[in-house]
Amino acid sequence: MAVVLSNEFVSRGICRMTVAFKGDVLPGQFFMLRAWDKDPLLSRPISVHDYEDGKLTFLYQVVGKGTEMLSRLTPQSDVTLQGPLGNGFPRITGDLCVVGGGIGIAPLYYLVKNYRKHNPDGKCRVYLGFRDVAYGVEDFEQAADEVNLDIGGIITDQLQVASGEVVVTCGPEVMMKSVAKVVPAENRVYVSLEAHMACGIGACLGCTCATKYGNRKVCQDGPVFLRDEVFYV
Amino acid sequence: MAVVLSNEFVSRGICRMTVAFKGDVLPGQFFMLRAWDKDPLLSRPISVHDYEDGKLTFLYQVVGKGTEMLSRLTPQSDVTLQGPLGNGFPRITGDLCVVGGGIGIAPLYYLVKNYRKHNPDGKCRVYLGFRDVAYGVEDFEQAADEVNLDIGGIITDQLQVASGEVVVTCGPEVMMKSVAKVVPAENRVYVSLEAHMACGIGACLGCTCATKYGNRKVCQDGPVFLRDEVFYV
Amino acid sequence: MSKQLATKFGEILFKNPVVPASGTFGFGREYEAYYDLEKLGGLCSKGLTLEPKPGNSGIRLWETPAGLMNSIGLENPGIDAFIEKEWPHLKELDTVTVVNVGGKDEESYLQAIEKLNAIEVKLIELNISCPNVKAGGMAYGMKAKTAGDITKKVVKLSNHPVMVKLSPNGDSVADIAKACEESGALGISLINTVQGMAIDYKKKAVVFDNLYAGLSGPAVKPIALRMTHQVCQAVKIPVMGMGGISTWEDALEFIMAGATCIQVGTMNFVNPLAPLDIIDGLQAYCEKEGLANIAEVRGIF
Amino acid sequence: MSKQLATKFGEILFKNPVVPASGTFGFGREYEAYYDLEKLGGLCSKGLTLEPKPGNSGIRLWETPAGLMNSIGLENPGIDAFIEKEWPHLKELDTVTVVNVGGKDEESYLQAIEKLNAIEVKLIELNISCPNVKAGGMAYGMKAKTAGDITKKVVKLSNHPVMVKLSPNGDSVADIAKACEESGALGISLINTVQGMAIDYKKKAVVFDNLYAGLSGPAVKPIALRMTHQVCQAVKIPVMGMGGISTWEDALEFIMAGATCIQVGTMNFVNPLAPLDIIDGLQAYCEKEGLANIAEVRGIF
Ligand SMILES: Cc1cc2nc3c(=O)[nH]c(=O)nc-3n(C[C@H](O)[C@H](O)[C@H](O)COP(=O)(O)OP(=O)(O)OC[C@H]3O[C@@H](n4cnc5c(N)ncnc54)[C@H](O)[C@@H]3O)c2cc1C
Ligand SMILES: Cc1cc2nc3c(=O)[nH]c(=O)nc-3n(C[C@H](O)[C@H](O)[C@H](O)COP(=O)(O)OP(=O)(O)OC[C@H]3O[C@@H](n4cnc5c(N)ncnc54)[C@H](O)[C@@H]3O)c2cc1C
Ligand SMILES: Cc1cc2nc3c(=O)[nH]c(=O)nc-3n(C[C@H](O)[C@H](O)[C@H](O)COP(=O)(O)O)c2cc1C
Ligand SMILES: Cc1cc2nc3c(=O)[nH]c(=O)nc-3n(C[C@H](O)[C@H](O)[C@H](O)COP(=O)(O)O)c2cc1C
Ligand code: FES
Ligand code: FES
Repeated sequence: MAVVLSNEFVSRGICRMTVAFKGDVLPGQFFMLRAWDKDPLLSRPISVHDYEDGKLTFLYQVVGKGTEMLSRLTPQSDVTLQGPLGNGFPRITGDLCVVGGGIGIAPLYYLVKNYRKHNPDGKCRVYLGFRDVAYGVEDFEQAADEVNLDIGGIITDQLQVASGEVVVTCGPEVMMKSVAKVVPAENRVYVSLEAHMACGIGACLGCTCATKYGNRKVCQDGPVFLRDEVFYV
Repeated sequence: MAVVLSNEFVSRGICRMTVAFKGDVLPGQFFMLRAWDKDPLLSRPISVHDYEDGKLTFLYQVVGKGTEMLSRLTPQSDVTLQGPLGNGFPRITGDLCVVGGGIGIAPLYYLVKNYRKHNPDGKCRVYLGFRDVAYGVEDFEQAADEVNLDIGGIITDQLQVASGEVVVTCGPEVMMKSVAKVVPAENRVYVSLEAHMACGIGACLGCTCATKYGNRKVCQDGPVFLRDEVFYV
Repeated sequence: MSKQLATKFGEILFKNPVVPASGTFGFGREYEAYYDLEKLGGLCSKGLTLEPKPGNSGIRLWETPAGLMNSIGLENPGIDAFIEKEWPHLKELDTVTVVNVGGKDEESYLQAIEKLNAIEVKLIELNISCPNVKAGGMAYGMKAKTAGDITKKVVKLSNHPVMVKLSPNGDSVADIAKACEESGALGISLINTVQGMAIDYKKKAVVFDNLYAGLSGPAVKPIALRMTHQVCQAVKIPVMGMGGISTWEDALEFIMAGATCIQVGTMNFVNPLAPLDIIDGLQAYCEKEGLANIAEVRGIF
Repeated sequence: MSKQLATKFGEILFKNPVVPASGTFGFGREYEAYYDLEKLGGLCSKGLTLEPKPGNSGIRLWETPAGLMNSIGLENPGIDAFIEKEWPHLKELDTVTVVNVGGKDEESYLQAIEKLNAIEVKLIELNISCPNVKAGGMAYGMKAKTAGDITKKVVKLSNHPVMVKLSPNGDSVADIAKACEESGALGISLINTVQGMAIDYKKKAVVFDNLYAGLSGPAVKPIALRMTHQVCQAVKIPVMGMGGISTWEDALEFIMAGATCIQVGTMNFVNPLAPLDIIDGLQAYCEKEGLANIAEVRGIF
């Protein structure tokens, strides 16, 4: 049980919720959230958008019943959190190039912030693509060296990856596949996957994805995978 | 859809909710209430406790999921009402003796108030029995000529019915049966029944009770019946 | 009449494919206070038997997660009283009144059917699937053989088209549906309620006097959708699908699975306007998708 | 060990009657982060097959009202890998590890069973009821005859007691249970998931690559409770009941219906501590009611 500190719409259909939480939280990890009895039955996986000073932030899109119920939580109300879950992004040491599409930007902000903290001299470039309205861009502008924005177009059209940059992408599957395609083979590319989840901890095998090395669980072995592991080539 | 005007606990586990409603509402009628999507599935039958100036009041006991959810409604929130349903109490002209037990007092207050309005010269006596804590008693004291209270005992022990009085009772089945037993055969006795209900309007046959005249639907033909109709003798 | 929703079930024309289900709609009168019944594609009567039936004793309704259990036990006024008191009103309605018929043995089914020959019923729904009466119809509905036998006799005797309502509690529904088709049924409807049990642990007692009861509502939808699909794959006659339909999206899924019409049961209790909301939703869907008729998305799997 | 909850299932002693269900608990490790597995009466392994299986493609989970559909398709590392990697850990636990075994044909069942003879399993759960694999166990579980046949062969070959897990999708569960009892099963467990279907109307597509999938969770509880009762009435061997159990009250109802142990499946996903909450609730109930052992309320109907 955690207490909601704030929960507000930051754009149409996009909510940012901050809750009180103490623990070790890595970029790319996620929590299973619920704030209802048994309707809907399952908890909802939501990535860590930010974590600092005991304040855990989620950025989520209202798409169905669960996220709709989350969006109606008021400050001081309770939300049940299970997590942090998953492995998150690996610690990145070289230069970083981040490509986010739509609500896929959610886990990338904490990644960028954390990268900046551990790599004061590293270069961090960000590409953000949105269908119609942009959100969260200022946060990235503060944390990254360069932010490229695209609205209504195809973000990979402008994507230019420098040699040696590590690329991290999260967004619609088509976008991630296209990023995986355009980025030269020599660059390391990490993708953050989604799958329907029941347990979130590796017990149900509901979130399996096929990889080079056989089945992997998105929740426990991911949600972050190397591009070529998951055949995104 | 109706708007909640107020909703407060008046005693332990007992809530009084007032909602805005316009219509003709008779004492003894009830509404089907819901303030949730599909969990629980069915609406909850709750009697009219009071109705005046577009303000409809319910007095209800929190016993399970539905009433618990009702009790958490805050002013200005919406509640879905279907009703008024059922026939309610007949217009009473002679003297009135009302016997309520526990939350069974809910429909009796509006009855007494209404009786007073239409029978300025009639005599109205009230017996109220509670297991441990009394509630709502003052309201009855204002509306009736005499209020007899019992806490922790058996209300029918003190019940004395005058010749010609019409008796109306609502409460636990054992209490109503015992009222039906001790009141002389010459007095008319009305009982207000409960039954699990799905539709509330006579379509599902889930609330049937056996009567002298065959099956009757508590929702549509009742909830008020004559003592001898329902074999409460 | 909506061009997009008009639906032929065999030779019978329904304004739209939405039909309140038997036992959840009385004889329609109660819902007339809420809307004009002529907006409906059709409606099913409460299950009728030859003789009046008082139904089951004890608690008859019990809520379950996303479901409702009932043990009404076919309480009904009997065919004669129906013909005398309800039919004159129903027959005037410009909608398809489906008459649901139950029975305790062959004799009682056939006598009931014979009596119905006297009135102009457009469609009979032969209930061989009520789980709530001991000597009741479900016995017939559990096996293909018995379902086929009773169907054949009823079809032969009846002046009206007969749709057989199947139980989800017996042998493979597809086999039973095929047997009914071969026996001359004009259509199939399914599912009736799923047999379940409820216990009141506080009272250390079984909830229903009749021990088991019938489960309906959203909880059973995935099961009902699967069975509807199985039956639609197995037979050529039209199917009315039901079981847990609560929104137009649910209704559409049953149609995509192959149902010609759909019935709405338990949801009438949750929202008395549910059938209308479903009709409106399907209409809007057809318009949005540019369908000339809802049939374009029927049975697409 | 709690005196009130200690439960004998045949000759096997369970600390308490609460056992996480196969396929919802991995091999236990994931839940070790949440609590000490030795608090459990037992636990069931993910369904194992002779060979490793990758499971089904496509979407594997779909939520329904108060329910969950899954089409995992018995993804598992195979018996050998289980014995090598999971068993060393599991066998050290002071709780009853039940090994769930599936198969695609008689041969594969028997070879798997034979391999398990090499380890000290306390109880095998023979899964003849998985609805999610085409050439899978459910074929055996649909009819009393085939269920009895495979049970007989497995019991004969196995060094360990065998409990047979029944499907709710076939012929009368009571008949199937009786056939398994006659064939030497030590116990029965039920229900496996109920076959259902899901359609994504927006995509005009069936959700699961495998067309149908298995429904579990609170939605199926009334059905599971009824079947558990039917089986408990039909056989003398002990029964593990399951299907939609989410609270200790639910568990108690299954016990009152006759179940010796109960399994908790889907609820592990909703609340990882569900089995412990159920154990605590049952313990408190025994104390409040002054029961010397929970058996006093078992099978009271
Ligand atoms: C590891 C992970 C991290 C995620 N992080 C975020 C995030 O930070 N912000 C955000 O907005 N969304 C995130 N998502 C997606 C989010 O989980 C879904 O949008 C959400 O579950 C939808 O629930 P709903 O009840 O509103 O929608 P419904 O469509 O009603 O949900 C029905 C069912 O489908 C599942 N489901 C629906 N969409 C998805 C999806 N895209 N991925 C997985 N399951 C889905 C639900 O969990 C539920 O079980 C993440 C998903 C995963 C797997
Ligand atoms: C005509 C009528 C008028 C009523 N008026 C009042 C009133 O004014 N104040 C009040 O406190 N209560 C009243 N009740 C009882 C009230 O309906 C129940 O207490 C309420 O439905 C319980 O719902 P729950 O979800 O809190 O409890 P749960 O026990 O979780 O409900 C489970 C199911 O059982 C049904 N149920 C449980 N108890 C009863 C009951 N006593 N009668 C009928 N159905 C029940 C519920 O409706 C629901 O379907 C009335 C009942 C009827 C039939
Ligand atoms: C209270 C109630 C009474 C019912 N009575 C009948 C009946 O008389 N005859 C019949 O064929 N089906 C009867 N049914 C079954 C419904 O017609 C329908 O098949 C079932 O409820 C599944 O649909 P649903 O989930 O939409 O309710 C009844 C169902 C309920 C809930
Ligand atoms: C994701 C998932 C995987 C399952 N895998 C198996 C399995 O491998 N073997 C098996 O016998 N049952 C399996 N089951 C069925 C459960 O063990 C149980 O019988 C069923 O889910 C009903 O119980 P519940 O409603 O408590 O979940 C699985 C169920 C789920 C939800
Ligand atoms: S969500 Fe259960 S294994 Fe990943
Ligand atoms: S509640 Fe449906 S008939 Fe009375």
